[in-house]
Amino acid sequence: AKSEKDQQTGGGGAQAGQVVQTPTGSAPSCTIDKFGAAKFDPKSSVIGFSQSEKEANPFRIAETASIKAEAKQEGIANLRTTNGQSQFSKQISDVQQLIAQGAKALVIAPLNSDGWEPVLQQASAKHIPIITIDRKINATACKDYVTFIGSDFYEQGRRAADQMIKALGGKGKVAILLGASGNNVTTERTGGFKDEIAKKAPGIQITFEQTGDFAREKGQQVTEQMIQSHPDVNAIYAENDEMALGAVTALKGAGKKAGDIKIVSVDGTRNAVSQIVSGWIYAVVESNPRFGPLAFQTLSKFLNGEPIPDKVIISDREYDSSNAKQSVASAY
Amino acid sequence: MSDTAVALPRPAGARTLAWLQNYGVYAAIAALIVVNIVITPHFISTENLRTQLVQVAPVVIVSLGMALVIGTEGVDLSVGSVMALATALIPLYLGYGVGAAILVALVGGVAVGLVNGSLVAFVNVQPIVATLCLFVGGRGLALVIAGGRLKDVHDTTLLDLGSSSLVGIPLPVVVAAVLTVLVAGVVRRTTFGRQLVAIGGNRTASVLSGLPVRRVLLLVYVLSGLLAAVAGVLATARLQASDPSSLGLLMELSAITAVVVGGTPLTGGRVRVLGTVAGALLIQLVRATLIKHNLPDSVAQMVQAVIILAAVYAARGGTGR
Amino acid sequence: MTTEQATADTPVTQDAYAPSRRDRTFGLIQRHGATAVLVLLLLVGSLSFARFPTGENLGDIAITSSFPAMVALGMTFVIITGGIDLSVGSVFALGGVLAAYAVRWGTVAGLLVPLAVCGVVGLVQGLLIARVRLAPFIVTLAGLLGARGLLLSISHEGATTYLIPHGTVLARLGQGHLFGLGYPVYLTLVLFVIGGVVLQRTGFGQAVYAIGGAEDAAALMGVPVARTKVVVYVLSGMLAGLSGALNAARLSSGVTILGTGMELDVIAAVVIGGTLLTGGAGSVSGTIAGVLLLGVIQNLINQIGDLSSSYQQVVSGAFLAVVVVAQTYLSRARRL
Amino acid sequence: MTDPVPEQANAGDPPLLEARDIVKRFTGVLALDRVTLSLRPGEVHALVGENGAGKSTLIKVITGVHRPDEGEVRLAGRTAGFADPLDAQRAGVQAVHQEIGLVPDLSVARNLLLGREPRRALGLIDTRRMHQTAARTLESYGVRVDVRLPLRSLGVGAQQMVALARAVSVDARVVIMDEPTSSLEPREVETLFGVIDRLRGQGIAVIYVSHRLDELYRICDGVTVLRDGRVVHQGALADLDRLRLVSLMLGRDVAQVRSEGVTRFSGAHEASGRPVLEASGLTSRHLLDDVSLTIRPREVVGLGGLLGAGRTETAKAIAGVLPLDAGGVTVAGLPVRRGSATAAVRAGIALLPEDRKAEGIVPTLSVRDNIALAALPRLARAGVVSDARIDRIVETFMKRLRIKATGPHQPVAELSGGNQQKVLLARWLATEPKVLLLDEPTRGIDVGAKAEVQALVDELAEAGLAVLLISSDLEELVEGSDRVVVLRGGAVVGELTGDELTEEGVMTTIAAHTRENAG
Ligand SMILES: Nc1ncnc2c1ncn2[C@@H]1O[C@H](COP(=O)(O)OP(=O)(O)OP(=O)(O)O)[C@@H](O)[C@H]1O
Ligand SMILES: Nc1ncnc2c1ncn2[C@@H]1O[C@H](COP(=O)(O)OP(=O)(O)OP(=O)(O)O)[C@@H](O)[C@H]1O
Ligand SMILES: [Mg+2]
Ligand SMILES: [Mg+2]
Repeated sequence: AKSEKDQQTGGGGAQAGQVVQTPTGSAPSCTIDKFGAAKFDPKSSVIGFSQSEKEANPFRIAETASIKAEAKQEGIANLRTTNGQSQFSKQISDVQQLIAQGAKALVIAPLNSDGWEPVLQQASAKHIPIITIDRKINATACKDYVTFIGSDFYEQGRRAADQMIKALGGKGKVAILLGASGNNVTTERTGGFKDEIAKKAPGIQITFEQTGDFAREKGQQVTEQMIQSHPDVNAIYAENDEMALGAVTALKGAGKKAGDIKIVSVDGTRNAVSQIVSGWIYAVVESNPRFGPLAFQTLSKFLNGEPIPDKVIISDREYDSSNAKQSVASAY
Repeated sequence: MSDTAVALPRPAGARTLAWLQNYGVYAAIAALIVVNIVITPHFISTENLRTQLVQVAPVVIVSLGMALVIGTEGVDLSVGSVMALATALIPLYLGYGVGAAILVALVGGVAVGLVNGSLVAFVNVQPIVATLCLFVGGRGLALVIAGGRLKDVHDTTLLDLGSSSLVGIPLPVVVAAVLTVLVAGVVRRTTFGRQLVAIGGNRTASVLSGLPVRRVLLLVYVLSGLLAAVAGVLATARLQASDPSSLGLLMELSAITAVVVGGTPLTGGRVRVLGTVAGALLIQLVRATLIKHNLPDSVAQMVQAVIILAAVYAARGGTGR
Repeated sequence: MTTEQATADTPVTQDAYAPSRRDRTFGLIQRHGATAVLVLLLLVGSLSFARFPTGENLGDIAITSSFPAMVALGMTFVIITGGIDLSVGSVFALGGVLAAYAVRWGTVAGLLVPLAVCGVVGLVQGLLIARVRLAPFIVTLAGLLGARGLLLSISHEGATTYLIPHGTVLARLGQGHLFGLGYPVYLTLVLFVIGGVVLQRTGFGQAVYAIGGAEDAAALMGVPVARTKVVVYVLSGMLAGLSGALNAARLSSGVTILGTGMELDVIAAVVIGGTLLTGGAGSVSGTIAGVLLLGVIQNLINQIGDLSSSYQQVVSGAFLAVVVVAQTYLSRARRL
Repeated sequence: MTDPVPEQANAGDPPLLEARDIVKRFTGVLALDRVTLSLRPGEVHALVGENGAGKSTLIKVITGVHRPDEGEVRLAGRTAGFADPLDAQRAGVQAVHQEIGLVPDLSVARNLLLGREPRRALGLIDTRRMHQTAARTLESYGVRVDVRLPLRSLGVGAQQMVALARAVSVDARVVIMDEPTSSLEPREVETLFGVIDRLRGQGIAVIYVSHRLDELYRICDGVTVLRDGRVVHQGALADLDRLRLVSLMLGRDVAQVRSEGVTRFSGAHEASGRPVLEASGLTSRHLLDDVSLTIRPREVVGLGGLLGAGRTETAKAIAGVLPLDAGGVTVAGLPVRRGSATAAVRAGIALLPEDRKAEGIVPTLSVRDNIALAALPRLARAGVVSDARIDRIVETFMKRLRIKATGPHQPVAELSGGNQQKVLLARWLATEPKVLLLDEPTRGIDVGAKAEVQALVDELAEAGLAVLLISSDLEELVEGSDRVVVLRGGAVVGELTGDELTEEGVMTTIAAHTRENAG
């Protein structure tokens, strides 16, 4: 189930850049005139980047690094970055502050999809183009913001389900290690997974689902409890790699062997991919954080007057035993 | 009238009541265990016992330090950040051997304790804000040290600390037990222990009685930092990774809850070491029960709220405000 | 009064008991230490960053601070009674979700439902604290969990975010501006003025101080201790709920992930504002200075620009330490 | 609120307040055992008994602080059963409690008028009028302070006057005073008696608790003697002589009591040698002005002066807890590090503070731990305390001071005030000090215990200690001291020895300087 097209979009090197999925939503239609912004030279203007969470997990580290690196490469001298520290109110005020500091364009990695009203109002009053990355903002593209670049989390959940069905041969009991409660990513990765399982493999039961807060330690602790209360579980779906790795530690500690319990997770960090090689994890669905090239490419296209699609969905890869070994190096 | 101290008798009924008030937390644990035996499959097994004990060990260790701090009418919010700092320091110094790495991690904890203690004892900052500074900054520092990254730990000696056993008892549990005995001893048998509760009970009186109030306060925060660092080391060994971004998150709340549920009043002047351990166990059992029964997060949080209240209600009288 | 005539031949004491000017200045700074530090910080910020003292930026700080400020107002009352309310972060988020949920029945419902529910959360906590005599810390910790649980169950484990449609009066309440400042800023100011008057000029306010100062003595003096405590927690719950509702109105949606860790920020603001955690002393003007201090620190860190998130935390912790030490030195009471 | 009963009291009136068969138990202690008490309008009734006899407990039951286990309280012939103090106050029962019962951090004015502040439009408190009213009211009690200051900045005596003024200045039918004079000066005591006389004239009933017997005889009509929670005598005070009263309280026979005299000071000790304590030039802005004094071994030096004269401050300065601008202290010739209580204790200085509750006891600890507190370093080896040694010392002192408790492990907060005082004294004696600073050592202590404490002071001086005695009880001060230094406004204004050392002498010295400096 791979819909990958070899259209490298910058970055290059050993690290895998993002690949745009085709077709990319509706036809490109948003132009700078339609949006109502004025042209400016990004190299000499303030560009704001608002990161949502601490750069303390591989995804966020790679995401911020990629934005910064690309900005440098593009010669953008005045990139201002802020970090919401996982507090939504802070991220809102961060972005407002970026606007107050005269940002001409904003790249936002939103912590939450809803609740952007005040920022959008302020930005639209000044006609500041906004590109959101990795999470959508629930608003109107090309009016409130220009476009969204990112993965489809629901789709990631479905693809994880497909891997799970393959791993279990369509029958078995699955435990889910949920992400943080109330988080859009959690909701969508869970929804996609459950819908796909219900549709394609009625033989698979989801008998356990508890939050692991996207953290390794919590994933480990929950798995430890689960092993004892639900000894009949055959597989674990972890909504990010960190929890999957915690689960691996827990399984090792309980004396399980690699492959006894199939683990499928989402993210594609190097650690997780190498656990596929050692047999502990069955498959990983990638969620590529290297947004820099695509984001700035989109921005300059937009500023050049080219039409932009209302969303740019990147095509994420999948890692399993067939490709893990060769891919470890290119994982983030 | 004779020349002896006048001893007034105390009836047995009063003693039972007092016992229940003081030891309600044990009753709550017993009740929860019974409930679990009935409703939770596979509850009575050595593996399960091990899991619960191993998971609770770091919480117990942090709570011990917290109990001392609370005994002085203070509070230490920075314990979670100390754990992060400890875990961040370990991989940096593993090259010099496990001993060196652990030592540095512990020194990190002591350093944080010194800062907290100085602010409280010498600058007279209210403990909650004094320790809030390092609650905020400490984790940041840990992340700076670690370059923001989670690092896997492969040193087998260190990993053994997390996973091996001593006569069948997991090592983290042994460490927690030893520290419990030590701290109980400090509280009961040392000048320092007596002085710290007196300071919590009436600081002015302690000053007037010539107690070295500042020194004791400083030492209390240092101990809290040290114990949190020990917990950080053990947690690192068990996780087999150094994860400064999430290790010890919300630990301060767990520890304070354990201490208070265990019968140590937040108003200070009293320290219940065994009660604290029991408080930590109770919280662990509650969480385990909720996870094992696969309750959705919404229900789990509400149930947890109710159980905590029930436990404190049972132990009412032992706690102040 | 039954005592009319006095035995006032020679007074026992002399004018040595009138406070010296030094003592009075001292008292003034002591009460306004946080404000002094705030002024200092604003000066430093203005001199260091050209983009800091702009109307837009200061307006942003004001609106951003107004929500925690409302919560901190309730917290000030709670802390002065010698209590603490850890539930405010969850209740704040709950208020927002409820407002967004209830706005389908109109703006009035959108405000009343969160006020009522959050008030009830406060009421339950207050009763457990005042009547059952459980420790506030634990009760409100349970409240933190309980309110979050309630929020999650209303929002289907956080999967559903209710929206506040454009153009509703509620949305305008949160988003409207007057003279460059959002409506919530004005509301916050009004609430603080009322709060200050209540605290200083009503019997209830006196009761709040008396209970925090010496609960037993207050009871002996005939202060309705239990009732006052209950009211204080209801107040805190309602203010947190109101703040959450208005914030939701501003964001046009009942965001479910708000408010985690907010309780510590709010408590810090109150304490930095000079309110003693042990109760009995404090002021709402100090609290507003405390909230603004935290807001300004945050803003200044962003002004610095390119700090990584970890360094931001370090700087913010260091800033906090400096502020706290400065405030403590300024407001140090003479001991013994 | 109810109006005060206007007419004069006479014997035929029904009881205004009645307590019937009150039983009150605390965990393990029967504090009141079928206590009955009745008061007529205009009667001033003495309630006496040893420390821990149950006086305060009875008062707390009457005012609704405690609920009685059995029995009932009746007001003007109707069952009252107050739910809380507010309830009692609404019905006109006001009390001044033993431990003051005000809020230290609130301003003096707010304390005085809490719950009945003058209001403006909208029911808001009129701060200005509140301050004026407060200042005026307090002035009529001889207390002139800045009423905006927190109450804690006043001395205990002034606080006591505020509490009194508070209780008396509302419409009351019954006013209960639990040891109101324990920290008052003769002058304040006179003020108080004036107030009580007025209350009597207004038909208000007063319950008066005091350990100072001469006061009782001056103003009380009836008396109830409590012993171990039981009423052992009830009747007119005039029918009882002093010796009989004391013997009833203590449960000893009259002959034995007679042999013991009024105060227990023997005056046998003879000061000798070089001074142990030399304090010179103690100065602290606003509080102390160049105070110097010396005490030799086997000498008791008294500190005289009015409330706020700086006696407490002098003691605190010597003990290293009052920040000093100038001056210093030496013990046995060795200078003590300034501003360090720890250093002072180590040098052998012991301070028994006047405010037992706030500065003395550690309420969360047991009697045993409270006693051992200051001596811990001496009772420990390498920081580890020896339980055996502590037990031995605690037992010794509990016996020697006859501390009344269920045992060494009873929480000290449960003891009666007098016994708490003894615990504190024990705490200091356990440190084997060289210099003993006693600030109101017999405050709130019953006649029996008071005599014991006085004897003890004597004995300690005889054993070679240097003692500084601060007491508002002039008789005690004069009898107990070899020499009295008089303070006023934080400065030494006189010293009395030998024949000059009489109550009148001290009074004149104080008065002379007061008048001299009043203008
Ligand atoms: N809250 C309490 N809990 C337990 N015991 C108490 C409590 N209050 C008083 N007691 C006990 O009740 C008895 C009577 O105490 P009370 O305070 O009434 O004595 P008192 O006559 O006022 O003595 P004093 O003259 O020393 O003030 C004492 O034995 C005391 O220890
Ligand atoms: N009658 C009073 N009127 C006004 N102020 C007073 C009065 N009594 C005490 N104060 C205030 O209280 C402070 C401490 O006085 P305090 O009782 O207690 O001193 P002191 O001389 O040690 O008295 P004591 O001899 O009773 O111990 C004084 O500095 C003064 O400000
Ligand atoms: Mg008494
Ligand atoms: Mg005094």
